[in-house]
Amino acid sequence: MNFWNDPINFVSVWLRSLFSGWGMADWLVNVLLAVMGIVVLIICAMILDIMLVWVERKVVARFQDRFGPNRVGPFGLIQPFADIIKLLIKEDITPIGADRIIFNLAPIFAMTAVLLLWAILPLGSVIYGVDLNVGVLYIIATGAIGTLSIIMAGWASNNKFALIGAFRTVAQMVSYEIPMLVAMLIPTILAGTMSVNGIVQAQNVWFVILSPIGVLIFIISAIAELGRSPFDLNEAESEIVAGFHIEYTGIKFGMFYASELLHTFTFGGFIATLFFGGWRGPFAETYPLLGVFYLFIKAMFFYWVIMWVKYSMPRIRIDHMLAFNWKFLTPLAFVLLIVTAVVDKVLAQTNYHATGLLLANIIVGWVTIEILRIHARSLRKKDEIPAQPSTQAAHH
Amino acid sequence: MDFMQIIFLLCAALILGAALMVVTTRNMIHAALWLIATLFGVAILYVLLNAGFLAVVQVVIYIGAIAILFIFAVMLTRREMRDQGPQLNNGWWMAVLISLLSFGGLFLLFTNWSGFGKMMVNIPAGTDTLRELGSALVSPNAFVIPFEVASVLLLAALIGAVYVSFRGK
Amino acid sequence: MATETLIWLIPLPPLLAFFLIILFTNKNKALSHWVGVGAAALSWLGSMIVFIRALKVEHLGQHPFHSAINWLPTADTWLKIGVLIDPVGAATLFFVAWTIFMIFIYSVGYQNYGQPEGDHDIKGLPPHGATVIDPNGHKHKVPSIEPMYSRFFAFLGLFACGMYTLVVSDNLLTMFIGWEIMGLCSYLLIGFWYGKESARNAAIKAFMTTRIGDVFMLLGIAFLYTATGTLSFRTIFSEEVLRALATTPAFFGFSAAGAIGLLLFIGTVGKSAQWPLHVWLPDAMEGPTPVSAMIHAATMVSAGVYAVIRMFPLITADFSGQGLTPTMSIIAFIGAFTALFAATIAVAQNDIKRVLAYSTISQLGYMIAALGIGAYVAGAFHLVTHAFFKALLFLGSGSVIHGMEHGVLHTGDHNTDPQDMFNMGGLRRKMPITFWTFLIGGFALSGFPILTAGFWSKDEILADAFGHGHLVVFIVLALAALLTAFYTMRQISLTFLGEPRTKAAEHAQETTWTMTVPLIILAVFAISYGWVGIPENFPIIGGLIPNWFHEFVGSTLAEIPEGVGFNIVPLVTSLCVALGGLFLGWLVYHNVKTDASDPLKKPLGPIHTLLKKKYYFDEIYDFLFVKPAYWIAETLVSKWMDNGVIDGILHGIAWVGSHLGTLLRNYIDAPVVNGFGDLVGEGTKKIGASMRPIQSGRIQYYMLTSLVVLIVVGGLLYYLLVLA
Amino acid sequence: MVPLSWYLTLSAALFNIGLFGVLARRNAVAILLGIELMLNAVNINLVAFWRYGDPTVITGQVFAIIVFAVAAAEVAVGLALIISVYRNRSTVIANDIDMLKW
Repeated sequence: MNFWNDPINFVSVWLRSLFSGWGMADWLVNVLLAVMGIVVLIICAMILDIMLVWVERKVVARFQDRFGPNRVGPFGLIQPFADIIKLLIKEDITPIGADRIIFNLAPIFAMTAVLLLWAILPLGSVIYGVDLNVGVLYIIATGAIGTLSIIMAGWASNNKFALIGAFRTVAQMVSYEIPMLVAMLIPTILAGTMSVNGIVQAQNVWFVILSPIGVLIFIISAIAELGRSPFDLNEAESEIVAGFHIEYTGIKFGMFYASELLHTFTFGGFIATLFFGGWRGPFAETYPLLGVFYLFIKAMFFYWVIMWVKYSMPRIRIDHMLAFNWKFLTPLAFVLLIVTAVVDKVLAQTNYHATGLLLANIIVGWVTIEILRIHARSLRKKDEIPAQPSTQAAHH
Repeated sequence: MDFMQIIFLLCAALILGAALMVVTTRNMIHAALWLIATLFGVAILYVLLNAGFLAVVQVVIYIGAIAILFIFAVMLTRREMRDQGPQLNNGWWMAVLISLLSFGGLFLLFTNWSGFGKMMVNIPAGTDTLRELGSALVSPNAFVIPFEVASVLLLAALIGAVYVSFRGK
Repeated sequence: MATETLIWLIPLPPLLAFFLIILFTNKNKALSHWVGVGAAALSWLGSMIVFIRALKVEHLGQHPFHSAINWLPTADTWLKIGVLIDPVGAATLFFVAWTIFMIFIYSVGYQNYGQPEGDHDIKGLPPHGATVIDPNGHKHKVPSIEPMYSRFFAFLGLFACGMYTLVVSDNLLTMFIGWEIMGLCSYLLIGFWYGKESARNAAIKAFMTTRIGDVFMLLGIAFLYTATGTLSFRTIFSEEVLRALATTPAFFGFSAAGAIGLLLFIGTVGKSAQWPLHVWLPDAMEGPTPVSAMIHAATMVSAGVYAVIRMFPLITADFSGQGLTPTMSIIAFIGAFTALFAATIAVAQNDIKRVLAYSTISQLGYMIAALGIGAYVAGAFHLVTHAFFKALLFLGSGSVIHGMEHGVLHTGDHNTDPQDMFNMGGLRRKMPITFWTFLIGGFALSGFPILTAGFWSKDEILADAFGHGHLVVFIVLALAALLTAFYTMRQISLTFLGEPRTKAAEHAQETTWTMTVPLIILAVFAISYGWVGIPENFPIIGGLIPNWFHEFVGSTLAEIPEGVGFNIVPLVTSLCVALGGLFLGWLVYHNVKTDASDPLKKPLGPIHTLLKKKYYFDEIYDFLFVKPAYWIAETLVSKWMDNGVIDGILHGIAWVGSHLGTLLRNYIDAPVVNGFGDLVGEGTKKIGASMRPIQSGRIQYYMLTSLVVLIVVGGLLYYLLVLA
Repeated sequence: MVPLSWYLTLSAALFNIGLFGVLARRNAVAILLGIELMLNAVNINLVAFWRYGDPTVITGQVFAIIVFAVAAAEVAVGLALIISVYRNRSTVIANDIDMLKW
């Protein structure tokens, strides 16, 4: 076996022989290798994160018909490093009355939550941290940690706006976890496993074709989970200044910022992995590094989609946000789950499996749209009823 | 003293320490956070026991839902940041006594039990415990009834909680 | 429709009318009387159909129309009720239907339908008239409509229902039911103007008096039922039952048949106002005139006689042909006596309706006497004829009174009694139709020879009485007939002949067609109905018309009674008494001047007063029964028995009880029971108070306690189970 | 390797710490925290017994999951109660919430 077919294993075998050659204990070698792998992965992620800052700024500039960073280095490529330096040398303020420990722990947790996700993200056929057999749940679990970080931040800042932001975040995340989980169960059902890599393996047909609506639900709830516009209520600048990270400065703020960007990208990656065949592509089996490339492309694409949504949609009201989740998204997700499960069972081992699922999704979608239309019509009717000014006056 | 034992001892220390902090710390938010720490430790224990699914579920449910709820409750039931005044009531020494007694009792019982010093057996190859768990939860001749009952219980709790804490318009 | 079904249906329409009017239409007078009259017409139509079909049947007596259904389950058999139309029933049905129908129509006019509401009429009093203003501004007082017009028709309907039930029923029970319904209705109708004291009393009197008879009748029915186990006529009248009844002795030498017959007959005495229970009938005149006609001519009193006719086979069960049985002789005696007795009273009455009332009594006496001597057909015949002409007379008198009232209202002097014959006179010119019809009725009543119905029926009775050699009865009845003719003529002449004696009489005027038409119709019957019963062997005209009635009605009995052979004596007698009586009456009363007292006063003297006072019967009864009854009720029962004895006992018991209670309370309840209860209560309270601190309401202490217990117990158990 | 005894001891200790919390803390929320600790101790036991017994019989994990469900329900209702009590009496001190006596 050569490097190109199985790079990680190749490297690990080499290192293992090296270390044991130095006369280390086995378990020590394992630990060392694990640590090295983690470190490498984290470093890659961080560097990518730094680049993401640039991407973000460029894209938003384009969306807003500007140039964006273009002074420092070619295309302003060096700009993010300048930003980081700036953040690092800023004064690190901890507000009086803040709960110091928690205040400092929060951004670390935020970053951790994102990095933990990378542990199960399969970059290539054989390139992944661990192949957890409960990967899908794991994603939610890390989301929980993200939530925790935000609420810690919000509470520890000893600041109203921060607290409100935290509350909002928690409400939002706890609610949107549900449709997200349900949406992730669809690929689980289709693939018959919860391990993310297994799901990728199973995607001879991209699951987006088998369950387009599932994809939509997942993307929407992912955006909410990330707390990006139109669901960026936790840092609604116009209402609660900056929400949970209002009191943060310097690198702590930077960590929140970075974690958000990386989180977004990661979720792009997961969208790609769960529904768009992950690292699969021509020759990805034989040359895993190609798979990494494919995944990067797809993830970038969805990162860009999320940005697109963010910069083209206004923020929605909190009650609307919750109502949208509880009254529309969750029921739809459950219906879709049930339909998918049934159809999948019925049509298993037939040639109509894919088409049947697609049809089922189309029908579900159509019905949903019909229901929404009827509802909207009735609402409009209610509004059209003319209000008598006299009674109005009487009321006021 | 092998690797497993070290890890076990570490997270046992984490668990017990955090738990002690939970029951003793003055600041309720800290208590909640310490609880989270404990739960993490327990999750790690699950992993050590090859119950990965439970570990993840532990994190999702306990940390992602329950602990968050606790923090909420603490925030909603306080006036200012710090909790001053004693957090233990007058009968705390009694409580200590009882706890120690019962611990002693339990330990006594354990020690007199034959299977106390039992060692871990290897999971036979080719048994996917996760798959088994899943099928056990939904197979009629296993635990489908308790499972459904639990779900109903959850629904009831949900409705009850909403009703209890609903502030009429 | 099958005849039986039809018969079933006959009593229904009036009943429905009753409920309809009472429940729904009573607000609307016109609708009410249409319902009433319509119902009467339906029943009339049904009756006529039944009658005609009955005529068509050969030997109706042997196979009458009869149908019965199970009604009450009695032990192992059923008490059947049903309908029966045999010849007698048919004949009765005929006149009942006609008279009732006529009376309904008549009532419309009599209760002043179409007149304005009275000025100050109130319910329960006769209408006092209303003032109308004619185009040229003159005020007129005109009769006003009866305030309780609808109610009147409702009651009439119920009454008619009762009568029809009685006639068509095939057993004593339903017959008795109809009988009682009529009793109730007569009470209601006599007391129709309950505002008047006299009306109230009359109603109560009638009810109580007839009640006496009814009780006995019920006894008779019970006796019959116990004796035979059935109440159905046909089974009772079967040979063997009758013989059995005739042979079984009852009491005082009566056979069972006789005893039952007697008891039933007493019921009749009450209903048909025979002496000594006649007193209610004259007072019953308090009711509106159609009611009088209804009760005294058409229905109730006839019902009494009808009952006797029905029971005739039973009464005569042990009648061998000569020598009356005790029952029959009693019946004959009472009948004859009543006939004479009532006639004598009638002579001295001035109230036009009272005269008729007493004449009714005496005529009923006639019938009863006839039946008593076994003259079955004659009795039935007289019943029918009498029904017609007496109805005619009552309605006529009603018409007269109406006319008089009109006059009274017109002149407006309210102290002239419109019913007193001495206030009338010369009405023949004012109200010709009434006059002629009344004349016909009167002549029929007094048995004007050949022409009128009354003659034939009376003559037959007399002939029977003479023929069977009951001379006493014959003479008495002859006397009664004489008196009848006399007071009838007196009435006619006082009312219609001579000159008007009062302003009211001068301004009296003919009544509306609704009243006169019935008069005319009834007058026709009053004349013609007699001709169906002319004996064949009557000189000259005998046999011109076959004696249909005799054949027809006679066929009801097992063996058709022989018509008595012709004898000149009774014929002459009846001729004499009738014509003589009429002549005398005319002679005495044909011109009585204004404010003249009764010409008979002087010659008779105290006797006249006696008669006028009706032999003081009311007073005697008042003294004998009413006063004692009051005394018993108030003094004996109420004051002595009730207040004295019973209350005394009760008070004693109460006294003892209360004292005993006090004793128990003070010496047992308070110290022992309460003490115990308080002890328990207080004890519980104390214990609770001492226990209270344990329940601190603090979960943690609870938990602590429970855990302590748990650990202790657990340790103990462990020690016992494992270590030991 | 780790013997079962360690797990049992650990869970017993955890359980009693939770018990202490339940008994001694004044704050009602803290009492609930203690209960959570006890539940976790129980879960540890369940899973340990599963693992050290026959791993192919999954009962222990199932029980653990059901305990999760119960815990979630208990927390939801308990906290709701506490919050509504706080609204009415503006206290969460367990000893002050003693309306339920005679």
